[in-house]
Amino acid sequence: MTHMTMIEAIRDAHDIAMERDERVVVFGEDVGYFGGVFRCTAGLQAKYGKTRCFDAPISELGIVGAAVGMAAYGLRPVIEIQFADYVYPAIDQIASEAARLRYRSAGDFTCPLVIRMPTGGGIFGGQTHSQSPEAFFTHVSGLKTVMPSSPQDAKGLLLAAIEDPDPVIFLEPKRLYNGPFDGHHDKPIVPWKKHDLGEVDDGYYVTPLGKAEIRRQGEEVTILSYGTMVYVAEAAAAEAGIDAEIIDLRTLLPLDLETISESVKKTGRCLIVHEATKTCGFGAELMAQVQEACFYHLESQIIRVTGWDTPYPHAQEWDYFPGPSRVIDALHQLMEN
Amino acid sequence: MTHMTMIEAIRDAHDIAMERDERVVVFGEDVGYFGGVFRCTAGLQAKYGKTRCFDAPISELGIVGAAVGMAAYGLRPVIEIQFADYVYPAIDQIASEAARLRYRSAGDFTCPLVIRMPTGGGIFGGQTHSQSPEAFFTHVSGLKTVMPSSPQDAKGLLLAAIEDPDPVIFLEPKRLYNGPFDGHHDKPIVPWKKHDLGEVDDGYYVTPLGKAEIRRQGEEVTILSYGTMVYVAEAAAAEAGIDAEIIDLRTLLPLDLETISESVKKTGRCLIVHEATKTCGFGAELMAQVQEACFYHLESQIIRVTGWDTPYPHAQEWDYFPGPSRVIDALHQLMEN
Amino acid sequence: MNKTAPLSLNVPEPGCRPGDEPDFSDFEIPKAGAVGRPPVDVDPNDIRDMAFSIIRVLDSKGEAVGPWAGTLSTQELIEGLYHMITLRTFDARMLMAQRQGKTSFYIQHLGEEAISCAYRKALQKGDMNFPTYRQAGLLIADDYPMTEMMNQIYSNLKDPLHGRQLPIMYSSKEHGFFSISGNLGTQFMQAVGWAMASAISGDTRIATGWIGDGSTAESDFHAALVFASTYKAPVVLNIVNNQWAISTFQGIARGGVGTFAARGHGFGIPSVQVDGNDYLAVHAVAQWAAERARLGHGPTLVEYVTYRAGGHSSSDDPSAYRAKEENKAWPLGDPIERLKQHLITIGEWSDEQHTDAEAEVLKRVVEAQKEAEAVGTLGEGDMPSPRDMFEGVYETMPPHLVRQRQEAGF
Amino acid sequence: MNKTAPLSLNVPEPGCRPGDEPDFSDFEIPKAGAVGRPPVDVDPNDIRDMAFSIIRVLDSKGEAVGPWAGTLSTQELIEGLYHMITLRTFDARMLMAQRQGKTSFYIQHLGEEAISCAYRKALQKGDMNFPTYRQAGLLIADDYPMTEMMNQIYSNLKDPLHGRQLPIMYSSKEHGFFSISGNLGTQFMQAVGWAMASAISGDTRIATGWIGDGSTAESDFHAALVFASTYKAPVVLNIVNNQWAISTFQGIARGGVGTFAARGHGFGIPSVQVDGNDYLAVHAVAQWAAERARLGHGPTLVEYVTYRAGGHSSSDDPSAYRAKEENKAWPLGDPIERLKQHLITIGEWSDEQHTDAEAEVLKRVVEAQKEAEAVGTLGEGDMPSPRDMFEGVYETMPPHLVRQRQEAGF
Ligand SMILES: Cc1ncc(C[n+]2csc(CCOP(=O)(O)OP(=O)(O)O)c2C)c(N)n1
Ligand SMILES: Cc1ncc(C[n+]2csc(CCOP(=O)(O)OP(=O)(O)O)c2C)c(N)n1
Ligand SMILES: [Mg+2]
Ligand SMILES: [Mg+2]
Repeated sequence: MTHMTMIEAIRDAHDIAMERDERVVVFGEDVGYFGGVFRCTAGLQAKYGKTRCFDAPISELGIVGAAVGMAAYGLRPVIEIQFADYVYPAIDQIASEAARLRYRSAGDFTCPLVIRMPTGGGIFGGQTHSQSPEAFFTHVSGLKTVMPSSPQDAKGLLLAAIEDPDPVIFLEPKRLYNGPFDGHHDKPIVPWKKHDLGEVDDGYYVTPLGKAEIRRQGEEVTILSYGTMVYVAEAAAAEAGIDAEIIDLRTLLPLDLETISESVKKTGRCLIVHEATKTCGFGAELMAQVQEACFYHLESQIIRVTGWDTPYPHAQEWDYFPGPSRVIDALHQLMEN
Repeated sequence: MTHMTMIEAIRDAHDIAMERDERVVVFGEDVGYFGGVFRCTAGLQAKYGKTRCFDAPISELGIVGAAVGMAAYGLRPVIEIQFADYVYPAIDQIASEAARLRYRSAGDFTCPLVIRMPTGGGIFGGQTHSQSPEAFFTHVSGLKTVMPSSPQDAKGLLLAAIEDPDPVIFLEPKRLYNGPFDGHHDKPIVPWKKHDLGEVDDGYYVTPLGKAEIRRQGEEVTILSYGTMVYVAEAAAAEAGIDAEIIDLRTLLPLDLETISESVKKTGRCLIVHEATKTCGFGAELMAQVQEACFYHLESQIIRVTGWDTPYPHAQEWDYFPGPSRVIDALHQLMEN
Repeated sequence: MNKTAPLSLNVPEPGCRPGDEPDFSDFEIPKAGAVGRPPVDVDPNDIRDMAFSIIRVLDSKGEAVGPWAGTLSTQELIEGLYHMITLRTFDARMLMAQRQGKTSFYIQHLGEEAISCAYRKALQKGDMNFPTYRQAGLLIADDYPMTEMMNQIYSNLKDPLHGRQLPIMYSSKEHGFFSISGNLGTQFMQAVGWAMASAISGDTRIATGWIGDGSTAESDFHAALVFASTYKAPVVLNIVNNQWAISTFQGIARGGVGTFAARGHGFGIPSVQVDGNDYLAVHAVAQWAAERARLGHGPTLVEYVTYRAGGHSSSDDPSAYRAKEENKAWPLGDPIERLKQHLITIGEWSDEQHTDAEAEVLKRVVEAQKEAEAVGTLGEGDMPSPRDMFEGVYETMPPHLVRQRQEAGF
Repeated sequence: MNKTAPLSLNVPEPGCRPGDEPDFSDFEIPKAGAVGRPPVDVDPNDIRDMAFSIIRVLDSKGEAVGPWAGTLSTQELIEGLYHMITLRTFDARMLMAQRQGKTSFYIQHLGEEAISCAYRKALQKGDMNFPTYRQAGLLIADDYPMTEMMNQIYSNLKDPLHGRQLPIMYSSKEHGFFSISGNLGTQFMQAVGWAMASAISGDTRIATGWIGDGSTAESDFHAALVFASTYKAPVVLNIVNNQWAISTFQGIARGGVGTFAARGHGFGIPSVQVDGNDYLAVHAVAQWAAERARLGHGPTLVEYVTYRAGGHSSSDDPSAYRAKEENKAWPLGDPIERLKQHLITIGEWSDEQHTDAEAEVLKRVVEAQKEAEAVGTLGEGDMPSPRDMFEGVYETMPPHLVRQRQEAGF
């Protein structure tokens, strides 16, 4: 076990994957010599050479399109979109191409690739460095969508994603890169290096896709969350003094409905927390599935705490960000019903 | 009143808008001389000249990007994406630019434009001529999303969309272009010209955005639907002999929650029907909002009948398309609960 | 501040519309044999003119002339003629089948047969094409079974794509034919990615991207040129300029430059135009470009000048937007006629042999068709199972799809 | 089938990395005055070389020479010098304010001041720029109030953008400055759309698109060239090549062609390179290109050759990826120094005057800063209301946002 930041854990996963499998190639904007603006690929070019880790032109379309061709060839591209906010130019190559290649060719060609991207706000990044676009991906049949919340999971899930035979969207909650953030923006964070959850298994291991993790056992209410919001949920439940069962989804699609519905059936109450805008966010789908699976066990209506339906503002960051106080209010509301 | 197909009604709306307001310009792939592959813009170039209705290069990005610039200038572009399946190359210009221009410039620049696109399946178009991408748009703050189900609404909603000060996504259920389709693909359709609903008011009128229409009053269950699925729902309810209240949403965003919740509170039951894939489809949001607004009135869980979570297949079209028999089953299931 | 005259928008128009007299008189056609054949490691700056001229081998007398002649034996030319006749016959039968309701959709190659048929012969086994919907000659010329193609078109039980894809959206890795996408342009960039992968892997295989004149306006075209130029990818980038993009003439995509090939100049990519209706010229240029890629000289941009003699697809009636006679006025002629004429000119073919060949091909196509129809046509006979609709979205079916499949009752 | 050697991937590298000696010796710099000045209705084919040369006016002695000299009076040059000093001073103060935690983010122009400052002077009132984040000189040179810019940077109560946007993402319709997008490239295409709208409307106003060297790889760049070429839009398309895109040197975007300007050749668009550190050259070329647009001759593609002397943004430390000394080795010098030198050479300026000007400018910048800071800095003092966060998503707030605003308690 080694203490690592989430950045180091991601880098370690790349390193191990490149070492084990020479089909793994890594590219994207600034990922080569410099090692990425968040340094997640630092050192890889020096170690594996320029043809396995290199800078790409600023064309998200080109980066994903090249990766689709490479994956069809037989390589295992792992590519970085510099911020999730910049994935839109590549949506066609992702949704129409990567996601459907296996299906439309009846398996003649496949598309094992991983598209990594830093996601979410809380860093005063304004509307173009803060978005959480997961719902765009979870609506596309043929994609898997993953978001880790700890260095250990980041490494294990990334290794699993790289080995997956299908395209995986790998969303990295950038607010967690250096340490857990519980939404109390006025307090300093504990860096991963000094945090229990900063301990990462050495060497190769995988954290399987499609499996949620129960971060806290509880009886009164189930909180469904992922990424940064897991810590916000933990803090809020603790402060509210409510015995919440907190589930970190880890993989949004395929969703671990079993773990979710077992919990909701037990608690009878469900709160969903995410950072993305509300309307048609992933929380809507969670609400629908919980309702479909647990309707007769629900003692209260399900509540969503999410980002507001506005672009991500700059100055009003903490009014936008769904922090502990909104989660606490929702928990109280749920318990009163 | 004149009998019109939906195509003619859309063309008429263009004609009236161009006549009334010289800021209205129309362009897109094949929309100029030829008048569009579905002929929705036929005759406009001849009448208004090449600089107000013209062919565009095959670049959805360019078409929307040009329209954003034109709208910022002060024109009112109405553009066609040849099939909704081909909108993805333009998603960045839509979601990052058109949708956020007013907000990010604090009203210094605005973006009144209409993006029309034929949507939905049922025409053996395979995976690239059949998609229903509405949930991509309804997740984006700053867009309005509209889908008419009759010639009268198509004309009135399009005129309202063109006058709207903000960007509007105008989805045209292509299976309804020539007549209503209730999912009984083995029976011939009644063309609009011979159908009561084919009657369209002459001249200028608007059908306001944000207002649903109750297509059928009923007491037992509320069916929420839009586009082609309205007719499927009608047929299914009639065949099942269930007294359904059928709501045609017409505008998905802003959603007419008032009409919806009034109805669900009355019936206590709710069925949602759409053609798009299920996971993170617009039905999830409807389910969430109905649950949020009517939880204590629900006598049964809400059910979604949707397209499956696969790309739209060719040969298996009628197994994919959510036809009357699936809706009937769902209605029975709802009534049994 | 001087007041200037009001601005106005330039909207290019084709030379003729329905009712007009077709007129190609300002379409300059260089003499066959006139364009030089540079070495494969040529500096792109030295062959700038080649984007504005047209490489042609067959002259008006049917003679093969100039430095690009001679890449094929008589035997190979006769084989090529057979391929083109086969493609044309196949198209005619399938278009008819579509009209008869045996399938939903069809796209033919009328007038463009030389391009994909000759191109395929310049490739090696293992090379990969990223085609559009108008290069079925790549399969025909590689002896892909016609029955398989028809099974796909009919979406029957033996359709290799299990009924999932629109007719003619073939896929065959074995035959170096990447799964066709309905979304224009996307495959052009992927071809570059595949080629980069080959280079990364120290392989010797090359890729070919295909795109239509209209689709060069798409973003993928640009991305492909950027990546191909930067990484010197072993790829041939083919633009098939058949003058039309559905109802839109090529001038709308091309804008204020003479040719599509010229787009390569902004990227330092050697760029040439070739007579797409000249089987010999297409083959010679293809061989040159493929050799460039294989020897590590990087990408080549090739524009094939041709004419879409038929409708865009089975859903299209071109008489609504272009003069019917335009087809006949097209100055580069018909690729089959021209190769036939050449073979006759050099004394290796005759009208009788041609008639016999047509009959022989028709027989083979009809046989393949019977075989495919015995399995089924769209909605008739043996069809892929609806159950299959849920397969192959992922390698392993995730729980939500299993649930949906069960709900669907399969 | 010959077995060929294994392929390999070409990955371009910059001339120097940290630890290397900067070396620009293979960067050919044409003599000032050497490039001709064609008429504005020139045939693009006749000026192909201009994409591979560099238009320069100021020579090494500070003399203004050649056919592009003489577009500005001494008075205007002094004004221009003031603008550049102002921009540099503004940048230094705001970068410091960012370091002091008064705002979250800043982007400076160090070394690139001439481009936006001189360009603005070639435009007319009503023309519209579609800038990137590195053209604040367009505002400075148009006398947009610095306090307003700072209010935006500080996201305070008087921020014209209500705190919604990242610092420096200004917007001013009145000053012909389109709202900056954080998404690279998008505005390049929009500029063409705006220009088309002007032409459609029979207006006389023109648009200018701005893009960085790295961002030319984006799809919007291609779309902009396609549309500008086809519709002959009255637009100037400006590429600011400052050699770097964050840590990525320009060769990754440029690939195998010598210049970015050359990209225009594939579109029949007149394309020129200009010394971006030469205020006089920038102005002269801008005026020429703007005149072309205004007189209906359509688009021009201009590449400004310059060097990003500072970090990419306040979040960037360039010493991690390029040699620190590269900045000093940059052969085109510093734009302020060069204009100063010119004015001294022609006897219109002195070192003392320059020092005074710097002090005067600093005073004005500091005053503006005080005024802005009296309102507030990020998170301190008077801030935009959180309530405002819900406004302006649509013209009229729809019911769901009203509900959300109420839920938020504002
Ligand atoms: C992204 C996208 N936009 C639009 C279409 C609709 N479409 C299909 S074919 C076609 C014309 C293509 O013309 P061209 O590239 O010249 O190829 P050709 O059909 O002439 O071979 C269009 C617009 C599409 N399939 N994909
Ligand atoms: C679509 C998109 N992709 C990536 C980024 C991240 N990014 C911001 S600036 C930048 C480099 C831009 O370089 P260049 O175009 O040369 O402009 P410069 O910063 O040198 O002025 C990158 C990659 C972005 N903002 N938008
Ligand atoms: Mg074409
Ligand atoms: Mg740059």
